[in-house]
Amino acid sequence: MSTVSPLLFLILIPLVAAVLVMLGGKSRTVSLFASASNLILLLVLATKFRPSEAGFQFVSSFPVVPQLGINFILGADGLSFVMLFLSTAVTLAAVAVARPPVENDRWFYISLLMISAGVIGAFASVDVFLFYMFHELALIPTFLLIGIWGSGDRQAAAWKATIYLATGSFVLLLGLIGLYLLQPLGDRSFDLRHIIQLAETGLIPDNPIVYLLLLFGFGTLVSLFPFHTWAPQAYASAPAPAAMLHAGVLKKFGLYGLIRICAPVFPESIQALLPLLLVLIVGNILYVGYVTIAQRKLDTMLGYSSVMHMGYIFLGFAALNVVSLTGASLMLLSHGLTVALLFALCGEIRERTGTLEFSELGGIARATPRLGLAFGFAAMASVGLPGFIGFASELMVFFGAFVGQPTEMRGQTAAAAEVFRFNSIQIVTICAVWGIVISAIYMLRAYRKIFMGPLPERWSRLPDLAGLPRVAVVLLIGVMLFYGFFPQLLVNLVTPALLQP
Amino acid sequence: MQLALFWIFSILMLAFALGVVFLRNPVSSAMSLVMTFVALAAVFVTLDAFFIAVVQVLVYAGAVMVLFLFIIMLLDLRAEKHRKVRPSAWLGGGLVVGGFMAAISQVIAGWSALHQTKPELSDPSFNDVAGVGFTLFRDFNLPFQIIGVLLLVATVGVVLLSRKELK
Amino acid sequence: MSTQTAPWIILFSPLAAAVLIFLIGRFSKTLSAGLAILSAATGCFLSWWLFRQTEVAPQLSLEWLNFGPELTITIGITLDHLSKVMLLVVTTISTLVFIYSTGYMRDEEGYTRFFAGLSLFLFSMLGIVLADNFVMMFIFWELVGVSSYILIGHYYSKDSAADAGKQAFIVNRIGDFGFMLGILLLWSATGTVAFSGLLSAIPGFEGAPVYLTVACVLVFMGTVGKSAQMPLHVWLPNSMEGPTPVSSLLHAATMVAAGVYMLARIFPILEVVPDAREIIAWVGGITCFCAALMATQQNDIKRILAYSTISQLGYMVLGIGVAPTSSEAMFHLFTHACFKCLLFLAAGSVMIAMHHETDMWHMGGLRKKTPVTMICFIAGMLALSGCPFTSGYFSKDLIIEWAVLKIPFLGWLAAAAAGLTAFYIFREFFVVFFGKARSEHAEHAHEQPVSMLVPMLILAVPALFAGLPMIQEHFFTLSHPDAHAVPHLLHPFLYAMFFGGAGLAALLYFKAEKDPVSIPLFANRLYIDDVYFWFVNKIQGGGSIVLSWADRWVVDLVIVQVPSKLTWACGFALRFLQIGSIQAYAFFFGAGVVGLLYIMLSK
Amino acid sequence: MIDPVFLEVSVVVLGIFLLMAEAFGLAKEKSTLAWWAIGGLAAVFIGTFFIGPNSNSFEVSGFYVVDGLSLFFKRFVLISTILVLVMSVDYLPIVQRLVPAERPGAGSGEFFILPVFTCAGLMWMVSATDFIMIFCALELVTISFYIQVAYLRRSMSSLEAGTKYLILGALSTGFLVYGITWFFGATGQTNLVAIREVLPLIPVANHPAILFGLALVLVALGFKIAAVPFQFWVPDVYQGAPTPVTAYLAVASKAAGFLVLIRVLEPFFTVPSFQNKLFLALVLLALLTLVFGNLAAIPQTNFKRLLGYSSIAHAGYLLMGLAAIGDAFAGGAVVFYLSGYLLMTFLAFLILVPVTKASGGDDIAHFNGLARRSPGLALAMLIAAASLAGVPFTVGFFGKFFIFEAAMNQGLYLLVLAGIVTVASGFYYYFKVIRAMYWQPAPEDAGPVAITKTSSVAIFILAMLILILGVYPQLLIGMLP
Amino acid sequence: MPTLAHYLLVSGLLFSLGLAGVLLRRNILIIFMGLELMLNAANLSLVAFSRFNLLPNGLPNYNAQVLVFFIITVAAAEVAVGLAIIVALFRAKQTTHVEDLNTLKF
Repeated sequence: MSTVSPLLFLILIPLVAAVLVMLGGKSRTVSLFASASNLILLLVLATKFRPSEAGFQFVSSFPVVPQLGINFILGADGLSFVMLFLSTAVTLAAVAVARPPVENDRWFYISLLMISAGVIGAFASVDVFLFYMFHELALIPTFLLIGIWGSGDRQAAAWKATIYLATGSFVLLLGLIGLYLLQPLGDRSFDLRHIIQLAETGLIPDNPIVYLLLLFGFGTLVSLFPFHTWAPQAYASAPAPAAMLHAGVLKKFGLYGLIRICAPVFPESIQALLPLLLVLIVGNILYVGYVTIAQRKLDTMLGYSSVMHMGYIFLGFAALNVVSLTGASLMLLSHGLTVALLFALCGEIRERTGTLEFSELGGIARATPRLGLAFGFAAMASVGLPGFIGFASELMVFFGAFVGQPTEMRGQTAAAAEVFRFNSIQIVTICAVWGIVISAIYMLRAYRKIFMGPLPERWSRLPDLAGLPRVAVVLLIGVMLFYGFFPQLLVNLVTPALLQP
Repeated sequence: MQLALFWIFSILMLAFALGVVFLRNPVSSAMSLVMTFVALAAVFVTLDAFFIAVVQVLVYAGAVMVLFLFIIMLLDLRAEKHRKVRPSAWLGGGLVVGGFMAAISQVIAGWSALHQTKPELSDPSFNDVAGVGFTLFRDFNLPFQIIGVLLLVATVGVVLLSRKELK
Repeated sequence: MSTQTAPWIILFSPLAAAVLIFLIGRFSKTLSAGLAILSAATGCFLSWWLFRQTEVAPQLSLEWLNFGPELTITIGITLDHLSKVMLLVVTTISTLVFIYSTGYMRDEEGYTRFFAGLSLFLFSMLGIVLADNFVMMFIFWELVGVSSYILIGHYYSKDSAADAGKQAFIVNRIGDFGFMLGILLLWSATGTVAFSGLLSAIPGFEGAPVYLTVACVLVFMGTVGKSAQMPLHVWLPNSMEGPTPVSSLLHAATMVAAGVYMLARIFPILEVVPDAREIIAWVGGITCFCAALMATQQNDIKRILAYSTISQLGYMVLGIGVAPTSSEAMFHLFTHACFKCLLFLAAGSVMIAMHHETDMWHMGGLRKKTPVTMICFIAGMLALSGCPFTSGYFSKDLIIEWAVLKIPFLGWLAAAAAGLTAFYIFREFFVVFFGKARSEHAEHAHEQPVSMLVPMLILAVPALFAGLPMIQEHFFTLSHPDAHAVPHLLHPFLYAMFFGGAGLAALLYFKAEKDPVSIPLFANRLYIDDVYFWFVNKIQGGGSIVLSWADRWVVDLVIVQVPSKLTWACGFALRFLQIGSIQAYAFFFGAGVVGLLYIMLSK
Repeated sequence: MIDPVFLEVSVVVLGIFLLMAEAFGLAKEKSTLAWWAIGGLAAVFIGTFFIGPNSNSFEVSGFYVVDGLSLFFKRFVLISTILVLVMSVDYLPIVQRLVPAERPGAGSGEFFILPVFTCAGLMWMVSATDFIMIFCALELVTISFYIQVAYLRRSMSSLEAGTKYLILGALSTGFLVYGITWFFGATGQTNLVAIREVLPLIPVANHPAILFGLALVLVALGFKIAAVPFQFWVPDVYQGAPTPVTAYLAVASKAAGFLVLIRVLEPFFTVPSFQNKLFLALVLLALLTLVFGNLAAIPQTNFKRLLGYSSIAHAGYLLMGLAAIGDAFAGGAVVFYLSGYLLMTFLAFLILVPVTKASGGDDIAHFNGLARRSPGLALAMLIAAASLAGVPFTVGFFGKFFIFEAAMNQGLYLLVLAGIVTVASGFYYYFKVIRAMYWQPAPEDAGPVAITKTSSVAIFILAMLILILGVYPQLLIGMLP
Repeated sequence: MPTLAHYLLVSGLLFSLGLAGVLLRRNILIIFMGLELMLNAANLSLVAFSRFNLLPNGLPNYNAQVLVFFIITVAAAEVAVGLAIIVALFRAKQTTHVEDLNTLKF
């Protein structure tokens, strides 16, 4: 336990890079080098990881506030590895895609690196408190990124998102304190392993209020309906790399937390408050889905669509069985990659045309075939086309959710078959399946409006996707396809973490 | 006898205090204040606190009041012109003061131990200057030093603050 | 070569071809076409070889997802008679169409993209055919959808093509919605998605008929979408925006038949739920008749064929609903694949001759300019219209016979549709090939290259003769209804219908200059498209705009704006306490003192 | 080993020495006085680490206590004073401009000397355990602050602030004295140690009188720590006073006030009949302070005034910790919060001074484009604002966390709930500064902000401390008494 | 004989009058006088308490009287400083009215 976890370097590399940039290093080179070496380091670690063994590996612990059981514990199990992979991959892609701004590019890259360090730290933390702290590291960089280098109504969006997220995470903090105080006096800790162990032995009372605090705290961060209004605006205004990192990785924090903390500790509360959650999920999927259809700009549409897709993950969480939780976990990855890709391409389009209004665009696939192809891949991945990881995870969520929570799993569906009455979670699953139609509608419409149709003269000389951004895009598509073909690789990694954290 | 003296001086004191608060001319207020202090010194005497009574007259009526009057003269303050009386201020002030008085009376009224008369001193001839002095210099040495520093600071401050602006 | 590896080669060689074309196709047109044809031909050859094998080794399956007994999804192969026949149909026709395409597409843009798309399609279609479980079928089902999307939208710079592709995908998705739910229902009842597992589990479920009926009807929704049954048929005519080989292969011969194939695949389950089958039969029957009605008033040569396809698919679905086995529907699928593919190829040939003119009223008199094409068209036409002793005659009549026996109304409706079929196809024939040339292009039309004619001529053979009993028995084991049970009037009626329809068409359209008949109801496709258009634009579009507005002005207002503005306003108001006046401060101070005293002193 | 009493004595001697030096013109440059003062205070600070264990040889045991807490706060006060002096050096040009002087530099030397006396007063205050001692030390501090606030006599706002502070301060003194009187009347004691002993023995009939006295003392200390509704002087005085004095008021005076409050209230928390009332009063005060401080700060546009409101807001959090004093960790939480508050507030003020000098005002708008003018300064301000708002990895976050942990443990759900609104507001108004620095363009032809070396060193150290303690708070917790 | 309650009542009245002076008057000097009255009221109570609650040795508690002594001293210092500020203010603004001091607000 006393040895230093190699995961620490994952966090330190971006931080050190940020400091180097601050001290005058070449910002783009340093950032690229740091994020690439981070990804490589992670892959090396992955080869050392033993998926067959349950529990966290590469653990190191260092007391921060021992009186309150706060420790700097790093460690990773399969699920965290998946998330770390997502973080490092998307970071690399984001840095590769980023166009250095004319002014102050130093701070731009520092902000990106800080967000990266934050998310990596969050996913590598075994201590819940640290997990929370690392997430917040992204708050100010996001504020700066959107506010300085954003587009459109960027200042309002940055304000709203920042205050919203800060408030949400404060509620979350109260929830975590609540979780801490629920533990028996004298044996309190923020160590996730400790918490789950206590929960398993029944020493943590299943308190619905704390669960609600956590749900709404995490939920706000994940844009759970109706606390979602910050997201579309922020993502629409954010510069592409920021949107990639935020929508792709940072936002997953909340659901990761729910799966990690709430699922094992508050099963009864989740069960008891299921109707509430289900209503919100329907709001996320159907309501936000239809709102997405009405959007007339690519960036807001993508923002809303990323809100909508969160509904599936929540559904996977709500069903609380291994299949659905695995599906939800995989969807964290798949949605992260997809949305990062989409925002990257969205940024590329904005870079070229200066507009994202559907009414002004059209037919640009003829001028930029590679961009068109890449967006086609991204759109298809987003609508859950088989072959992409998104499909596999959606499928798992649907299957998992349809049988409902484990307690009622087999026996009750058989009984349901006799009398044929859907239970609530099944009805919501049906809504969710309808969501795949909705997402097809808006995604294809966007593709149709932007890339298909006759090419106006003024867009006829757009440059095609090239250079580093192209490499990044290919990388993301490749990863999505690879895991789409072999999802079991991820399932093998994730399921042990869900079964026995 | 004592009761009579008490009432006489108390009422005098309160009356002059009223004058301080309600007289329009600052000089009159200041004069009333002197009288209040003197009356208070007399009340102190009824409490056998001779030393304090003397200090009261010397410091307050002597020094402080001179200062006040001096400043009033220096600034050449006149009686307040008939500025409009603000009913809201009077109402608010009245309410606060009334509330405060109500609170005090409630405490006093509910505290039976207060209705005893003055206990006899074991040694009526005890020199209270000595009492105060001993206490001050033996027990309260440290606060006394602090008060010394305080006066030093005040002196420096007054010097600083009353420096004349050179035009 | 073993029966174990052959299916995998068949399945994955098109994918390999697609990937290769995608990666290196841009270097050479010939290379891309060659790769595609090679993969299809390999599949074709192996399919025939497999068909000849009587002994089939147990098939391998790859684990795709594994959660233990709860849920295991594999990528595996079903190799039974059904899939073997379907393999034959798919690979053979694909090979022919691929060859045809080299000619058809020779001057078109996106040549390599086209062949990559075709190969991807072939891969997906073969996946459906070979799938051994529902999820795998769904996976390829979706992939077929996306390849169809890519191919319909081949001319993506054209608005109509772009819209058609989008519509096809979305309508298919609606069908898939039901399909997915059906799969979920079946799985949650039985715990398996494998066809074999389902078949063994279903008999134990006879106690829950409603549940199973709902599940089957939901699964059938997949068919409704993919096989363009009413009311989700609207995409198929629009999909004619794609290049003609695509229409021929995907939207006539194979892909749209996937729905029927899927029903055939789960036929043993359907047998347990008669209610579901009845619903299926009704949907098929109505589709078959209505689509035929719509076809009678179309002017686009490909659209007529498209409605015809819908109508014929209706027959197949009806067949699933009424026939005692799935073979009857599959038989019609088989014959239809041949003749409809042929008809489309011929139409494509005409179009090339006409420089992509598709309005048949701009054609005319082509019999002299494109004689081979006309011969092929005639072969297909006869088979489609059910001319006695052609393939269509055998397969269609069989379904109608069963329908009349099971659900007489639908049977007679289908029989009437047969008459309409004869009418509309002869109408097209006469207008295109007879009369005077009605446009510049028609006068200068010319015959097509060999690469296009040969596949057509090859297809003409099965189109005419595949139905003959001595041939059909190699492929199908058909069950014929008891001859006495069938109403005696039926066969004469059917002959009458054929000759009546054909005769009426000859009467009206032989040498007609313009359409002498005008029935707006049919010409406007029973206004179903308009209803959809209205629904999508007004109801869904309007609704979503209202929701979007609500999101901005209600949800955001309630959750964000009001609290934040309220907080701000409170702050703004509170700071006015800080009024700057000492006396006010002293007053507040005093009030605070009194308040605190009140708290402290109250009992 | 040093007798603790000598700590204050040496500070006073230092002050007198400086007065003499000023009077006899020993220091050519006025800032030399500041360096001497800083040096002397630093020496005293070092001296605090050599306090003998039982060195109450002086006859002061009843008034004066040297425990861990008071020692910690003596250091706290010394550091604050040193920082104030560092800031004052930077501020000197403004002082010299705004103080009437017959010859150049006259009248500005005392600007460095008065804080030394204030420091002595504060050091006495944190050791005081007798009401009389508290009164004397408090008055020393208050009177020296009257002078310092009104120091800039050419500036109307400084005078106005001085007058407001004078009147309201004297008013609170009046209440304090009257409160002490009633305490004395009801218990016969002025000594807190003695009061703690006799409190359980006092007849119930005396309780209203004690509560009356307690309430008035609470009022007077509430005035010092800026608790609503006794906070009204704060924004005005903060805005009008010279910036170093504002910082001094905001940190040291408040911290000492809190410590005295803790000492005064401590005996009453042990007696149930007082505890409930006191608890109610504290919760209400905390609630009002939290809500008022945070909400009223939202529309502010002047940074100094904003810091005034922020000081009220932080008092709210601290009161919340005080209300949760039953929690084992709450006392530590309050002290930790205060220490963090020292770091971040001084950091903000240290940056404010050069920015004010460079841009000619202390509105938030004067920070516009600071990130482009002086990125380092802007980063430091960013850290300060983040810490004040309570963003993780800063000391401010841990402070808030400890307070809320204690509050939730004690079931103060009302306050916790209010905390959601107030924390959100906090983010809003602190981020306004970040916005100005990073989003807004700098005014035309604005160069880098000039800053003295010492200030920049102090800024660097404070920013680093904020971050280090934000990562590893144990460093400070280990030092807590 | 007057009881302790008498003294305290008078002291309370004096305090309230001082408070009223602070709250009601607008001349800073008069306000200051009101503050002095409040301090004096405290002194009166202190002396009364010290006289009525004798120590076990039968003498008044001189601690209280020492406090009175301190209060008087502090008050004097406060008055000195306060009046200096007021003079400075008057010189700058030619007013001693609180209403004229309202540039710092909101």
